[in-house]
Amino acid sequence: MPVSDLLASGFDVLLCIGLLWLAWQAITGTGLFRSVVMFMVFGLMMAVTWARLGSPDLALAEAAIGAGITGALLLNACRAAVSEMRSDEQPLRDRPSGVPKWLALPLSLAAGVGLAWLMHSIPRDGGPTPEAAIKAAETHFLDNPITSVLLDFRAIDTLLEMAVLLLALVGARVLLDQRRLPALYPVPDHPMPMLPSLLAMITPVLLLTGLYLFWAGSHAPGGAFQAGALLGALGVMYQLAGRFTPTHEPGTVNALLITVGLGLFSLFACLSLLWAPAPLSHPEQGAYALVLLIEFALMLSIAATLVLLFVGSRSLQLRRSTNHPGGRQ
Amino acid sequence: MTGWLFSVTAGLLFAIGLYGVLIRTELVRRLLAANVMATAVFLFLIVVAAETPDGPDPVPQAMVLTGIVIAVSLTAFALALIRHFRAVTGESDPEGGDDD
Amino acid sequence: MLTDWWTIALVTVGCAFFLAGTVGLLRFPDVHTRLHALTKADNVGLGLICLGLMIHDGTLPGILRLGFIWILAIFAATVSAFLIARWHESAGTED
Amino acid sequence: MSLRRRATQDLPAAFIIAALLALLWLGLAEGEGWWFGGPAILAVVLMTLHLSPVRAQPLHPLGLLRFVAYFISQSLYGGLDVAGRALHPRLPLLIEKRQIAVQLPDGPARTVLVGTISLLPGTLAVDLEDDLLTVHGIAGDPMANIRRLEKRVADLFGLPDAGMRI
Repeated sequence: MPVSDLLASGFDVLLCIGLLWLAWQAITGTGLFRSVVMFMVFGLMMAVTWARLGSPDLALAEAAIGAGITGALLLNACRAAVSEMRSDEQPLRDRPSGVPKWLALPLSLAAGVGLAWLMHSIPRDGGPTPEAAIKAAETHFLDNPITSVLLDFRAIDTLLEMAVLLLALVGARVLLDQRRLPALYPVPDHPMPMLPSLLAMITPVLLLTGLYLFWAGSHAPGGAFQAGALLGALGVMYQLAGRFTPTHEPGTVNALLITVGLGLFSLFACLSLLWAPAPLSHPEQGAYALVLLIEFALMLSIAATLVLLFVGSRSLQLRRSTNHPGGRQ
Repeated sequence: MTGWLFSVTAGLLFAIGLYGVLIRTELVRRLLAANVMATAVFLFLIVVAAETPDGPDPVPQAMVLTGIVIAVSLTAFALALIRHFRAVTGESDPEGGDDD
Repeated sequence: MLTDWWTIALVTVGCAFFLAGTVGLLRFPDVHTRLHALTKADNVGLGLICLGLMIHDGTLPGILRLGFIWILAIFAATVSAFLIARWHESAGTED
Repeated sequence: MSLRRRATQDLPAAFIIAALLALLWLGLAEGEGWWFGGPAILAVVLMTLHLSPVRAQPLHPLGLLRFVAYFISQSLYGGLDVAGRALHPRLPLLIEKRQIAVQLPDGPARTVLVGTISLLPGTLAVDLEDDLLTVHGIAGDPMANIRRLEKRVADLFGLPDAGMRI
C-alpha cells in the first residue's frame, strides 16, 4: 500500500474514533452544556467525514446546520432550562429510565451491529436507480447531479420538505406563543464592544458567500440548501447580537419570506401541468432560469425559517446600531 | 477498507444514539441522542453512495441533504415542545412526575 | 519539487503551533491564560498552514480564498476571545 | 438626515466593500460568473449598508505597510512565546492585569487595537468600558507592548499619536 493511502486510512481511523468518542461523551456525559458542546464538535467532525466520503455538498450543509444552527438551538435549550426551572428543582435531573442499563447496552449494540451488517451486505453494483440518475445527470441542464435530483428527478421530495419546514415553524410558534414564554435573549441596551465590528465584517462576506453557493449550485457543490443554511446562520448571529428584535406583531416581510419557497414551488407544480403530463416537469425552454428562480425562493425561505425557528417568535425587526448617524428605527 | 470502516462507525453511532434514547430520561439529552441516530443513518446512506461503482450516487446525497434540513427543523420543533411541556408541568422528563 | 517541500514544512510547523496551543489550553491554569494560548498559537498556526497551501495552490483565486479564510478566522477568534474574557471577567472568577 | 448627505457619507465605504467583495468573488468563483457576481456584489453592498452601517476610514499607506510588518513579526513572536511557555515543564507565566485609558478615538481604530492585542505577545484584551481597557498579561512588559501597538494603529489611520496614560 502506498504511503499516501496508509496516511489516508490512518486519518479515517482517527476520524471514526473521534466521532464515536464525541457521540459517547455527548450522550453519557454529565452536564447538559458539556453535552451540547460535544455534540457541536461532533457536527464539525461529521462535516469533515462528509468531505472525506466525497460529498462536499453535505459537508457545507452540515457545517452550517449540524454544528452551527442545531448547536445554537441546543444552547438555547440549555439557557431556557436554567432560566425557566423552578427554584426548588434540581436542574435537569436524569432519572433511571424504564429500561435497565444492562439490557439497553447489548440491545443497542445488537441493533447497531445488525444494521451495519445489513447495510454492508447491500449489493453495491447499484442497480438501476443510481446508474439512471448518474447517466441522466450527464446530459442534464444542471451540472451538479445533486441539484438535478433535488429540483428535477425528485422535486416532489424537495417540495414536501419545504412543507415540513413550514409546518415545524408553525408548530413551534403555536407552542411558544400560547404560553407567552419570556424572551430568552432580552435585547441589550447598548451593544457589546467589538461585536458590531465583527458583524460589519462578516455580514458582506456571508451574504456574498451565500449568493455564491446559490449560484454555484447548478454546477458545483452548493445550492439553495447550503446557501439558505449560511444566511440562516447569519440571521441567528444578528439575533444573538440583539440586532434582530423578536416581536409578536405579524410582519409582512417575514411572512413573505417563509412562504415564498413553498408558494413558488407549488405554483410551478400546478403550472407545469400546462406543458407536461406530470407535475414538476421542466419545460424545454428556460428550464435553467426557472430552476434558479425556484432555488432563490427556496434559499430565502430556508434561511428565514431557520432564523425564526431559532427565535421562536412571530417575526423579527431590524434594529440598526445606535451609534450610526442614520439613527434607530 | 474505507467503506467497511465507516459502515462499522455508523453502526456504532446508531448503537450509541439508541442507548442514549433508552437510558437518558432528560428530554433535551434524549433529543440529542435521537440526532446522533439520525446522523448514523445519514452516514450509512453516504457510505453506500460513495461505493457505487459509477461514482458517488447523487440520489442518497440529495436525500441526506434534505434530511439534514428536516432534522434541524424537527429538533427546533421538539425543543419548542420540551419548553412547552416544562412550562406546563414543571418537569424536565416525562416519566418522573409521579414520585414527588 | 521544491515548492512541495515548502508546503510540507510550513503546514507541519503550522500544525505544531496548533499542537502547542492545545497543550497550553490543557495545561494553563485559568480561562484568561488559556485564551492567550489559543488566540496566539492558532493565529500563527493557521497563518502558516494557509501560507503553505497558497504555495501549493499557486493560482490567484486560491490564494485569495486562503487569505480570506485566514483573516476571517483570526478576526472571529480574537473577537470571541475578547467576548469570552469579558464575560468571564463580569461573571466572577470561578472557572 | 437628507438622502444626499447620507449618500456622500456611505459612498466611500460602499466602494471599499465592493472592491473587497470583488476579490472574494474572484477567489470563490475563480473568475467565472461575473454576470451573477457583479449584481450580487451590488446587492450585498446595499444590504450591508442597510444591516450593518459602516463608515470608511482613510488609511495611511506607509502606516499600513508598517502596521502589517509589525503585526506579522509580532504575531510570530507571540505564537512562539506562548508555545514555548505551554511546552515548558515549569509553565512560566507572569500573570498581571492592568487597566489603561485608550487615547485612540472610538471606531475602527479602537476595533483594530482591541482585535490585535490578543494576537500579540503576552497580552489579552479582557474588557473595554468607555475609554478604559483592561488587559491581561502573561509575559514581558505588556504595557510597553500596548503603547507601541497604539502608536502603530494611530499611524495606520494617520492619527496624531497622543501617547497613553496608565
